[in-house]
Amino acid sequence: MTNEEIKIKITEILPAATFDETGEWLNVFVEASAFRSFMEQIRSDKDLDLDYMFCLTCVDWKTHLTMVYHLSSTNTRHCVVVKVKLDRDKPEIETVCDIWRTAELHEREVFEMFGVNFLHHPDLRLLILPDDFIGYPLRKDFEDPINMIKL
Amino acid sequence: MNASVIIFYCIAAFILLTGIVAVSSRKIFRSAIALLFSLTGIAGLYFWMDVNFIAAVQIIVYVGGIVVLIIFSIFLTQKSGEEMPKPPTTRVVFSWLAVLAGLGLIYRLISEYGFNKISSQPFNVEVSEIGNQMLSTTEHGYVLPFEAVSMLLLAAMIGCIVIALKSKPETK
Amino acid sequence: MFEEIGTTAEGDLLINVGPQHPATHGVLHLVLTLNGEIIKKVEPHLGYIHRSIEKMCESLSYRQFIYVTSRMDYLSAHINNHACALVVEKGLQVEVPLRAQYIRVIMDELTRIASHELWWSAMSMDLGAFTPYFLAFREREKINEIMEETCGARLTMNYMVPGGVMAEPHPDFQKKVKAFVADFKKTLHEYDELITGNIIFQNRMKGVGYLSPEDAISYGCTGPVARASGVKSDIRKIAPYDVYDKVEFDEIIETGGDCFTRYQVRIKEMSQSIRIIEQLIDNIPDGDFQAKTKAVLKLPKGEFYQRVETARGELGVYIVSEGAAQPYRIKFRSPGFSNLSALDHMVRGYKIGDFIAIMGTLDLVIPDIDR
Amino acid sequence: MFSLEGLTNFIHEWLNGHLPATFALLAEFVLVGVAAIGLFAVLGLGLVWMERKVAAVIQIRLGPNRIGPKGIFQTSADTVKLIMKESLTPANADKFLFNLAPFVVIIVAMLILVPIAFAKAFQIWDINIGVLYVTAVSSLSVIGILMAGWSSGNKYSLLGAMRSGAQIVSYELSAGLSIITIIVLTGSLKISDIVASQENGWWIFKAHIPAIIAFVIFIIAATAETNRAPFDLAEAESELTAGFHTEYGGMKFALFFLSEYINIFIVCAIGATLFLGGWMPFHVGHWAAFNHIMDYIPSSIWFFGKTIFLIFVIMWFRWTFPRLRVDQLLNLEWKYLLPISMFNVLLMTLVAIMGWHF
Repeated sequence: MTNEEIKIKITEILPAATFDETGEWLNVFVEASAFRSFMEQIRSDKDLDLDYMFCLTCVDWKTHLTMVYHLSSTNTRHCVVVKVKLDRDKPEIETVCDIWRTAELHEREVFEMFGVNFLHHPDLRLLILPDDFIGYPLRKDFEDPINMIKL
Repeated sequence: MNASVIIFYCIAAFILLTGIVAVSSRKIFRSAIALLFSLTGIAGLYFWMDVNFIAAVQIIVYVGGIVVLIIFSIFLTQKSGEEMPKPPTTRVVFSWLAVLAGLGLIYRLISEYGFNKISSQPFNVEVSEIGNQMLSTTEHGYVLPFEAVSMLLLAAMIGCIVIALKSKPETK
Repeated sequence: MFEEIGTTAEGDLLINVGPQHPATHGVLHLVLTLNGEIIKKVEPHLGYIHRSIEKMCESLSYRQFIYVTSRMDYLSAHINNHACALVVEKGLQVEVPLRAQYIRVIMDELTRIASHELWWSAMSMDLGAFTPYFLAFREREKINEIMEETCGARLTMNYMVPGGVMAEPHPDFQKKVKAFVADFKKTLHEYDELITGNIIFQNRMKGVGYLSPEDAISYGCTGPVARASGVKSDIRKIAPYDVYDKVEFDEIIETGGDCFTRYQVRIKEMSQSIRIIEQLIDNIPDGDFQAKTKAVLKLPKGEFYQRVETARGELGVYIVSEGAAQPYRIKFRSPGFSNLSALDHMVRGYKIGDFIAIMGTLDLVIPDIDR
Repeated sequence: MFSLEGLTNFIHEWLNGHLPATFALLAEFVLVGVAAIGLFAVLGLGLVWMERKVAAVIQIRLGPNRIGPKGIFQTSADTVKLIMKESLTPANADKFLFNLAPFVVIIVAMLILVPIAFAKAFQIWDINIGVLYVTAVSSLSVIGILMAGWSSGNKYSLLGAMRSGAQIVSYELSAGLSIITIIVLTGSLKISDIVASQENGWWIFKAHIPAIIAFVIFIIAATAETNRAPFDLAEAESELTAGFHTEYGGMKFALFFLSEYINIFIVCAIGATLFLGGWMPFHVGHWAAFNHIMDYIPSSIWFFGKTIFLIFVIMWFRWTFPRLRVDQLLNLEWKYLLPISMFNVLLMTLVAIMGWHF
């Protein structure tokens, strides 16, 4: 599928979605409120067939957080990047780990590194950091005077 | 007192001591181990008496078989590491009474029996003799009890298999 | 963290495999819920060697950060570096000279063979066979020697730089690689004789740890794990980089989905790697080994993503650039992390011995998971 | 012909000539005890060194080669290291049983040594139930392992002990049955009788196929009973770290380690005695001259040669095969080895009754 076809398809599913085509793949911006049903629909859509999530991460833009989901189809090999802006003070988003199982560990990682709260995640605990750790290491304002390497 | 008697008293003391530990220990695993040593001591007594075959069978059946079975069932069912609760006082009193009654009874029997000295010839039975007796159909043959025990064991084995089969679908 | 020790409410045994355990090959901590010998659940506890490489990279320049990535999946250090070099080149739109591309691919494939050999030896040792360890290390040593001559290091090579490779390969490079290839073809046969055909080994592996194609995709499994379940996931075929589109090789796809299939996929991949090396080693073109780049690299504002196929699967490097000399945000999508997430699904209902076999065929490298 | 018979007789007579009977007996006890412990030490050191060298040859490396010529003192140095180590007892262990277990294991190993004929007329006690005694006492060694596993208070140890218990109890059956196949032929349990019955040929050659089947089963069962790879599930270090002896260190670990090697020696000695003629030289029916030449090799060399060959075979297994899974291990015993060996006993009985053996 070309980017144009994907755009048409996605606009059918969610008219409010906006696009950005500057990168390698098509970027889709979605509101957090519409996010969950949008993801369900693009997963189950026969033409889009985005069955493979190869990357899930978050970017801290200092004013807000952006969740980035890289999705791909194992049959037709087109890729779509879904981005969701989150409030930095109270980042909350629905989980997708029942749609793509790989998201479970990735979401836990994002949870502890960025403090994003994934609603309805079955087991949202610290995965990597020690249990008594305070702070979100991958946020831009995180400072650790002892362990951080600065050049 | 010669070496033989000293060895006898050593073995006897060992059996009694481990026996006491077996009934008095409050950790069930320790009891089982003490029971095991007690049974091994009895096998040692048989060796001392030169009835080697019985001694070996004692070890195979009781130590190798039954006690291992007991230990396994302890592993599988009991919380083997924890101390058991202290028994109630009435139970302690009555068990002491039972022990004393048993001691009195046995002491009476022994003193009445009055062991007569038998010849000091080494008591040596060929194993083949035992085998022949076991399967002989003559007046003093043991084939009937032997076969009856075999049937019992077979029934027990089949029972075990049936019990084991039942739990199979659960565990996948 | 250790309150799990003990038993669960249902009376199941909880045991900690790791952080120090012979079968995890590193500091991986897994909590197993056992009913007798049957595994009911596996829960990973990560982070024992987490160095936060992603955060570290945010303060390193585009030339520097590549060297940190050798320490992620240290068994395919070349391929990690390759991915980083490629993503920087993508951002700068640099054309890499053909000579460098050839050398890079040969190095990648040698690394893949070395990594698979280490996997083979370690997995055999997990299953209780000790001798394969030494057989595989004998061959791996030859690769390490080649690496050492050319890159100056044996494990964390740091040979790839944005725009090409760091230096000319050693004059003996071609000769040695060819000698190794000729040797290795015979040795691969020896491996099969020793382990693959062994009846105990086959009984341990066949039908164990089944992973269906749907699950493999859903759990994001890549590399040999996915390919053994019949999922096409080889990035070298899907999105060829450097000269992978010019060489002939097969993507090994098997449909068994069990441990033995995963084992076979890796063994066959080694011979495919040999095939790639054979096609390239005699035809390395003349020319520069490095494209001309500026002293200080600055990627334009934007997002760049590069996927490569490491020995363990798909490695993704995601860079968000604000136009500075350092990346604004960098994310490594490591194959081990996703493959690990399928572990719980795969081992349920199997025995401890099977768990070891499944762990072995997942081929986890802990720094790759923890980053 | 050189024989140890003269030596033992000389010591016996000298002691009885110079001391009263009780003290002579006591002195003999002490002598035998010291000899047995000495043999333990030598066997332990020698077999560990041998294992390392065998492993090295199989794995294309050199093995120990620094301490002494060909590294023969390496194991002694290791022993010194183990003795000097602090012996730890875990806090939540059952301290008494934890410390007792290694001694139980080693004492049991020592007890099995009793009826083994090391050379012609060189035996501690030619007990009339020789082989049965060995089977009986060897079943005690499982107790030591169960004790060690339970009292450590470690779940790996407990799992290892459970596995080991199930394994040893199961494999005792087929080991016993394969021993019985030879007893059927000899008609005696006495070790000296069994050896004497092989004067004109070893049973493995004389009794055709059933003896070979029994031998193979015996070797498999022996490997399993001594917890050796590919049946080393009790310690399976990639699964259970070190199984039942995870918590042991220093000399207590060394005792477990030693008893493993002593047990290997013992089962191989029994195997050599039953199937390969014990100390009996290699004789072929009517070749008088050949038999005469063979007689010139001392009987102790025959015995140790055969035993060490079997030990080598068991070591060869260890460094070649992957480990079985626990259910496969029990399947192998109960579904294959046990029925085969039961059938084999019947077959051997038939052979013995019909006189088909040589």
